[in-house]
Amino acid sequence: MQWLLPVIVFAPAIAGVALLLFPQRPAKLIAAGATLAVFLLSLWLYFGLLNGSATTFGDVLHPQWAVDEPWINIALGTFHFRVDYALGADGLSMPMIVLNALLTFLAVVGSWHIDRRIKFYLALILILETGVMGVFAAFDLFLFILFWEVELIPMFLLIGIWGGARREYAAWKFLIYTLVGSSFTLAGIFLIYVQTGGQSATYQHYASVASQLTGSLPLFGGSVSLPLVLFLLLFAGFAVKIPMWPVHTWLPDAHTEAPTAVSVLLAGVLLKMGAYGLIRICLGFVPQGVQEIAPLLGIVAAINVLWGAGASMVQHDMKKMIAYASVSHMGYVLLGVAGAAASVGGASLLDFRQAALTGATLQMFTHGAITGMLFFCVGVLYDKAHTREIDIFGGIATRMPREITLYSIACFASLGLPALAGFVAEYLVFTGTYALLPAQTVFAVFGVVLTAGYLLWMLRRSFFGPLNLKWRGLTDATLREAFPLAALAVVILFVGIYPQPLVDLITPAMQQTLHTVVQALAVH
Amino acid sequence: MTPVDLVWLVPALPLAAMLIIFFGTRMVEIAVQPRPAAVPAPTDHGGHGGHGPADAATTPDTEAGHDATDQTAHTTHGAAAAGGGHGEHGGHTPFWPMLSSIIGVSALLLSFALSLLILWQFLDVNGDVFHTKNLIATGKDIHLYNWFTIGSLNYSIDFRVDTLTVVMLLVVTGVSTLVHLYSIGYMAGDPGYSRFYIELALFTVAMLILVLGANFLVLFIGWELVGLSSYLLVGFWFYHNPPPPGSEVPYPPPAQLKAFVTTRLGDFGFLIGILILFTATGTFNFIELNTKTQAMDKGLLTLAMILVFCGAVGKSAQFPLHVWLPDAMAGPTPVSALIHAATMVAAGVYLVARLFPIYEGVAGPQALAVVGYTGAFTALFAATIALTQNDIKGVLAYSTISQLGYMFAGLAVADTNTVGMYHLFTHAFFKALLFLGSGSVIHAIGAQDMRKMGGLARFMPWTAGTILVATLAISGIPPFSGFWSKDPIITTALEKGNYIIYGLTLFTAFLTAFYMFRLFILTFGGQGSFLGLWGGHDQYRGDAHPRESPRVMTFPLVVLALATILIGLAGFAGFNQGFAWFLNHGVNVDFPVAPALDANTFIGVGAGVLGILLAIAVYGYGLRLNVALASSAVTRPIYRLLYRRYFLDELYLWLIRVVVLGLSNLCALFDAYVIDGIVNGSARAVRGLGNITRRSETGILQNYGAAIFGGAMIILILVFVATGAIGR
Amino acid sequence: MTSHIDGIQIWMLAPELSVVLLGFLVLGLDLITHNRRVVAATALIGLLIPLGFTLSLVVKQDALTPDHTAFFHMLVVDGYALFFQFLFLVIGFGVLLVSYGYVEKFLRVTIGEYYSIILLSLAGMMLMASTGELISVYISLELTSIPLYILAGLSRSDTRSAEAAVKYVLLGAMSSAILLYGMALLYGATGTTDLTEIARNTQAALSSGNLVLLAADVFIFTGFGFKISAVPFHMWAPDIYEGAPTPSTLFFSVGSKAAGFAALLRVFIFGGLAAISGGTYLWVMVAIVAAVTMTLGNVVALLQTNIKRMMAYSSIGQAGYLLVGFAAIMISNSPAGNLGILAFLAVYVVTNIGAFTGIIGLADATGKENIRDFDGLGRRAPFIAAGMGLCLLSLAGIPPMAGFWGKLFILLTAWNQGSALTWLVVLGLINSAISIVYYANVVWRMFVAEPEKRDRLAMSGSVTLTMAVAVVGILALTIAFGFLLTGLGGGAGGLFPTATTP
Amino acid sequence: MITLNHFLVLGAVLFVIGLFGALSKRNAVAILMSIEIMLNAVNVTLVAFASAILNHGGKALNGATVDSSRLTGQIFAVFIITVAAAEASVALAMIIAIYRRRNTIDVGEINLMRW
Repeated sequence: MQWLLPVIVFAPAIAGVALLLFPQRPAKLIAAGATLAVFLLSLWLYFGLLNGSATTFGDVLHPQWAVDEPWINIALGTFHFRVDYALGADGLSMPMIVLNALLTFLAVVGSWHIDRRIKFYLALILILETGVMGVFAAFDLFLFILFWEVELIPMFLLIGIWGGARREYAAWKFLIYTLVGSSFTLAGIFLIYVQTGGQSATYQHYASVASQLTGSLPLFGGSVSLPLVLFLLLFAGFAVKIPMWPVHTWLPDAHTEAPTAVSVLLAGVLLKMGAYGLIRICLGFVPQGVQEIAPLLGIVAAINVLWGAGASMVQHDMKKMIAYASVSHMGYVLLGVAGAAASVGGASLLDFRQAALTGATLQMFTHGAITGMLFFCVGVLYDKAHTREIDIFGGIATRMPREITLYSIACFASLGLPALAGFVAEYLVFTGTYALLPAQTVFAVFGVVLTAGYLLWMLRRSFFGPLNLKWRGLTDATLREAFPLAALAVVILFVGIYPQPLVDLITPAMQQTLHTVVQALAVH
Repeated sequence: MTPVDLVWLVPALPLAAMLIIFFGTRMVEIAVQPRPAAVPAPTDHGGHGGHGPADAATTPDTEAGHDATDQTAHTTHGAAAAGGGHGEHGGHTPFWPMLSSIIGVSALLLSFALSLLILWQFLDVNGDVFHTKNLIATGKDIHLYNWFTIGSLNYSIDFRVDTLTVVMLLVVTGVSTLVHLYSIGYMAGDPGYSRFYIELALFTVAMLILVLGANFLVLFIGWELVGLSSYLLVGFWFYHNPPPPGSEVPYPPPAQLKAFVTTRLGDFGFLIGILILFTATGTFNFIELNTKTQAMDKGLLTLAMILVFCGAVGKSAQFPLHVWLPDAMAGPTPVSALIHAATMVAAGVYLVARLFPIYEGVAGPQALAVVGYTGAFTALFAATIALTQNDIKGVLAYSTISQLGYMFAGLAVADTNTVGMYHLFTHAFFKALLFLGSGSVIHAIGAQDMRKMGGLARFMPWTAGTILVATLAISGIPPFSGFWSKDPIITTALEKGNYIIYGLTLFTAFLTAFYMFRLFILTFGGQGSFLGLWGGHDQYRGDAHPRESPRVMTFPLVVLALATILIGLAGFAGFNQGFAWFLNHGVNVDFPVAPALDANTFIGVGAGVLGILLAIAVYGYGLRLNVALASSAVTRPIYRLLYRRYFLDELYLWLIRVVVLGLSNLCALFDAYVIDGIVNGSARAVRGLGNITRRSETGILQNYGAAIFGGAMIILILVFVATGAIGR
Repeated sequence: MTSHIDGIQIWMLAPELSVVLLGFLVLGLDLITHNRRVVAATALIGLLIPLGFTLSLVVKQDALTPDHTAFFHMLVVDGYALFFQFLFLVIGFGVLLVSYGYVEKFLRVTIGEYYSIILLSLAGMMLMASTGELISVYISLELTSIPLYILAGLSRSDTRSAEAAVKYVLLGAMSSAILLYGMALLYGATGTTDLTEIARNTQAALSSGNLVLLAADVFIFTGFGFKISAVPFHMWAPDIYEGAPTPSTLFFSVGSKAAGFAALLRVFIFGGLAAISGGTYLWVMVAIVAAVTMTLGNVVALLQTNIKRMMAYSSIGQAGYLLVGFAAIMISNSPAGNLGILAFLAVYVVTNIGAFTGIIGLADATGKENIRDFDGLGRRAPFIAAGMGLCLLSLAGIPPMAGFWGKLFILLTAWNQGSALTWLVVLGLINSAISIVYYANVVWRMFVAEPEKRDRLAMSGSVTLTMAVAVVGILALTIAFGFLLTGLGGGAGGLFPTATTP
Repeated sequence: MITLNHFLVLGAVLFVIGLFGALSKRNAVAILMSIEIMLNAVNVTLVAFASAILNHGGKALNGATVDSSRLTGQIFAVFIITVAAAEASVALAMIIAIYRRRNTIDVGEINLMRW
């Protein structure tokens, strides 16, 4: 099984490059085939493990299907530069890998109607998939940052070429925002690399030394706590991606201007890269840093939730509304992490930390599926009506029942209705964090009310009420258009009703992370 | 394998029915529909007929075409859609939809039967029949499956069947069955017929999950799901045109939104309460909570219980979150009967009853005090509004709110949850009866404004008779069931020395009787001999041709009426005590849960009688009191205040507009101007810097040379200074 | 040290010698035949000879003179020198190959003349990397520069070319004057021009002597700073880059910059100038220069409309990153910093050749060189555009291209110097974020912007071939970056006699 | 008695004079001549150093002793003179070229390319 993970990571890019060499006609089929194959492979990993002898994806110290070859390894005097080609999967990354494979496949299916420069489009999407896969599969910090930036240019071009009216502004904003953020992250990686002896950059190494990482740095005569600086530097890039208030303003523009499938990938998996980095690297390798700032992080998370919800409330463009909705929902991830790291209670509240962190990870998955579905819904609507203005519609539920049915399911999942995936994650986060950061949690919980408010208000304005005669000719979603929606709906329902398989595989990884967190607490 | 082990079948059967209809008959129905030639232009009937009805909320569909057929189907019954609140009438239901309803009804019948079996098993204390001894005391836990377990925290899907659950099971399945049956007639020919049964089944499932839940997790799931089905059913006729301005009839799309969000507001408190309890005890399970909460900090626990009650306030439409329930009447009348009168709105009461041991035993007295005063106040508050409404369903809605208030008051004042639960039990039947009856009326004349009715008794005797029974019951007149459940609440309040609640409830009893008979007379009677119920001249003020509803609709009415009467008569046989015994796990309670033959009871009944007499005087014999009140300069504002429902809707609307949307706009603008301003500004700054520096590149060779040597000199001096070579 | 000249020493000089001879050969051949292909083929194939010599030297390092020096320390053939010889030969290949089509179209010289000039300059560059003595440093510097002056002015039509040449030659002369003054002071202070002896003599401290030494350091740094276009000695670069014929510009941007760094490191490290007592603050000077250089280069590049001028500023920015590594060296003779510079240069050379190939390709086909002219190149010449985009992104340091590794490594070495250079590294990272804007802007023009006409551009074989080589080179460097570093480890180590024998 | 410093000062002064000329003259040829002066200043300095080291028995400024029999400085000067000649010829060629095109050798007017 060693070969499986590299194949999953690199196959898409190879297929993408190959695509450019093939003639136009079979491009879509090739792309769909490749992505489907990758998705099936990832499922094989997933369920092969479920049924196999192993009972868990293990944790950062015991990744599955790990590959680890020294790539760059040079020592000069006291200076040692070592980069490992280290891939692996554990309970944290595997769900993301599956999600990424699924969403990319659906994205390809969902862009079937695109004909303009289709080869280039699909190639970019495939390269994008490789980049994201790499981020989740990398087990070496330098490798991580390498993959982290691979995704930039494809996304930049995808928004730029196939985007909407303000695509130029959106694409550049996305590019610069992300780059400035990630340059700080790179600085953080330098710092942690040098501070931990500069012998190796593999996750295992950092995870093992995480709790000893203390002390302080000289700064302008004074001195600042090393873990805090590390956290702030590393987190800068992730905060932009998550996106955390106040560095979230790139997201509404990018999501709104990007073509449907790309918005799906942006919201579905690219935001998760930030959350993944936060959990894996910040929390996993510099727990003290997170602890020192956890309450503040919780407050920001609450702001994220309420701010995003508030902004969605007054949007006139469906896509922009959903974009702000994801700002709001990613706040729950932040909240979960903040709770898990909060220094109150010490080890006594371990179970609640566990719940909070597992919830955050689950939220990453569910939000990916739900928001992806929402964007697909808007996309189908947009392809037919060529507008996303909420108030322009009215009563069109009578014209496109299938589309609106699925749309409503997505909305209800997003507002955390039980038996749908969103509820599981949010409930888990809340039950976990309340014990650790009560005040912040209370505010965040209020977001649930607001979410119901703006989503249902949108439904009411666009779909219900008497039919706006302008849309009399509107036709319902075809089966092909509805396929991605239905597929995601199935996932959402399954996770919402029977989350155990997912959670059981996430939990061990979280346990290991929390182990270091609690150790750090002890050091404190 | 005894019935109680199969309790999961009770929700499973409706679920199965729902899925069968969803993927089965509904699909076929769509498939067999003829394709229309063209999409006809929507037409408007009687001011506000709907057009283009389609089954957005639950129907997957192959072609948009069938909506068009729905449209044509609709236009034939368009006139009946007048009033915007209810659907087509007299249209015949095609085969496949009819099959859907048959599936639904039969599934419900089975669940009801099963519930009865379970009741039997509980009553069979010595285990003669089922070999389960003393189930009544122990109850039964059924573990379905685990969501997941995290450390010691257990998120599991568990059911618990105990006496409280059994009562609720009976109420829910019983009323639901009848409503399913009734709807066959009421919804006949509605294009969304099958969808109606899907959503009705969904509701039943959710409600059953709610009452079966053994822990907060499951209960909350059911809690939210009933909210969903309520949302869907209130908005069942989402495609109707808005009613004309000034009409009291609510409009589905905003109503469904209002219903969901308002209850969500309550759930916010509910969830926080759950979180507090969970954090302190580490469990969701009700039984464990009973013991574990004892270790909790009293103040915190009390706060938690009050927060939990917030959920009940939302769901059971207590003040100040009651505003959604009257609007919820925008749904089809059977829905109003089942969800917004008999079962779902009682969920809040059930919640408090379920947690009664904690409320009453562990938490501080403040918790129950809050419950009681909220309930009592709401009872009066809603009753006053009900006095002035003209929409028949509106009056019933406010009476529901008021009665729910009674239940909470009952829970608060008594030492046991029996009193409140008993009122819930009886209320479920006669309130369902009232709504179904009003539905039958609306179905007959296609209007729901009481000013357009009158003297209908002669056209629809069955409806009139059954509604009379219910009206007497709700007015607390013996021997009808309402008397046996309502009077104990009032008297217990007095015995407990809780004079405020006593006064409120007593006065409310008077008002209730008054407005209920006002409703009855305005609808079925009028002035003249026998209140114009029969004989005399025609009192009908409307323009339709009223006729008695079909059997399938009157039959449930009769059943419910019989239930009301029989429960009432059973009261003389100490049914109250029996109910109490059952609800308290087979232990006899030592305090009265039935009205005794004493002064208090007479006062209670007297209030009711007084109300009835007044109503007869005013509406039967033309005592122009109401007109006087409505016109006199002094009382006119009060009348207006009541008629406009204390302007609460306006207030909330203003709050949302100004506060919520205001803040939201603030966020959006801050993003657009401040944050993006900084972002774009810094980008511009960099370019500006470049623009300045590039000017140094003059193109003149000698400037370049100067730069080289000047630079060298500056560096040299800097180095010298740094090394202290010069200036030392 | 051998006192007489023998075969081994000739062999050690063979690469440079053969390049010079090749230059003359090509020149002569051009007189005999007028077949451009023959001349070009001769030059390109001929370059294999010096390459062979270099490789032979690499393989048989132990057969050389014990201290790897010849001609009385004038020639030092250590790993460092060999690396640069190899690098310059690669540059030679690239420039000769890519300029094949361009020369006859736009220049007023024949291919033979053009090639011979380049080859002579190339010989000078190779010498700059492998001289151990100030006089020969100066000679090889001039041997490099004078042909470059000529290369700048060869355009047939363009007035700007002549202007560029004048500016270049005059400024070059000024800079060499100040360099010489520095060398003179150094000679006076240490009494010798032999770098090894200088390194030894600088240890003996005398306060008055130190002042002179410091001045010498600064002047010499200025002289080389001109070659590597470090701010404030950079001002010639944009004008000359813009005015000169594009292949020449390519040659300046890779060749003369690399040569400048080769000599700079050779003098400062081999000659121990970095380690002079009381010179402890020299690194501050370098750090400040580095900061200003990369910031100015990247910021001003944002506003350029002419692609060659943009590349000029970009090359200034790149010099800034290289100087960050140099600052690390000045703090403590860190072999890592040196290695970082070498690796960065290797990557920079290949990527820049690729980028300029795209520019030359467009100029070949359309004669245009504004950034706007690249609109829709992605559809008019997909392969060239893709390759050029890849190279630009590599220059910007976007993974997975090799440029990312180069930048990452050189910055990491600086960071490793402790907190002294942290600010510089962070500034560098922010700068690379800024730089992406103008690199990506070209990519945007090529792939997003719509061309005014959709015709396919016919690219000459030489351009396509060069681009293919460059792309393969980048990808290879990406994957084999580890090998590059380990391979260079010796080369960089060879610069540190003190480090090897403490 | 004329010491080393006198020569050094002379060299420095010469250099600055040349520099001043190079930066102030508008005529390209004049600039070229000024540069030659700078180079000669370097030569003076070199030769001065060389003779000084010779006289002090091979003691350099910072006290290090070297083989006094060498004539490195003078040789350096000779090389500089030679190379300077070559450089000058190329420069003059360039100046002629620009004159052909622009009919001016005023460097103030040779500024087609800027910014």
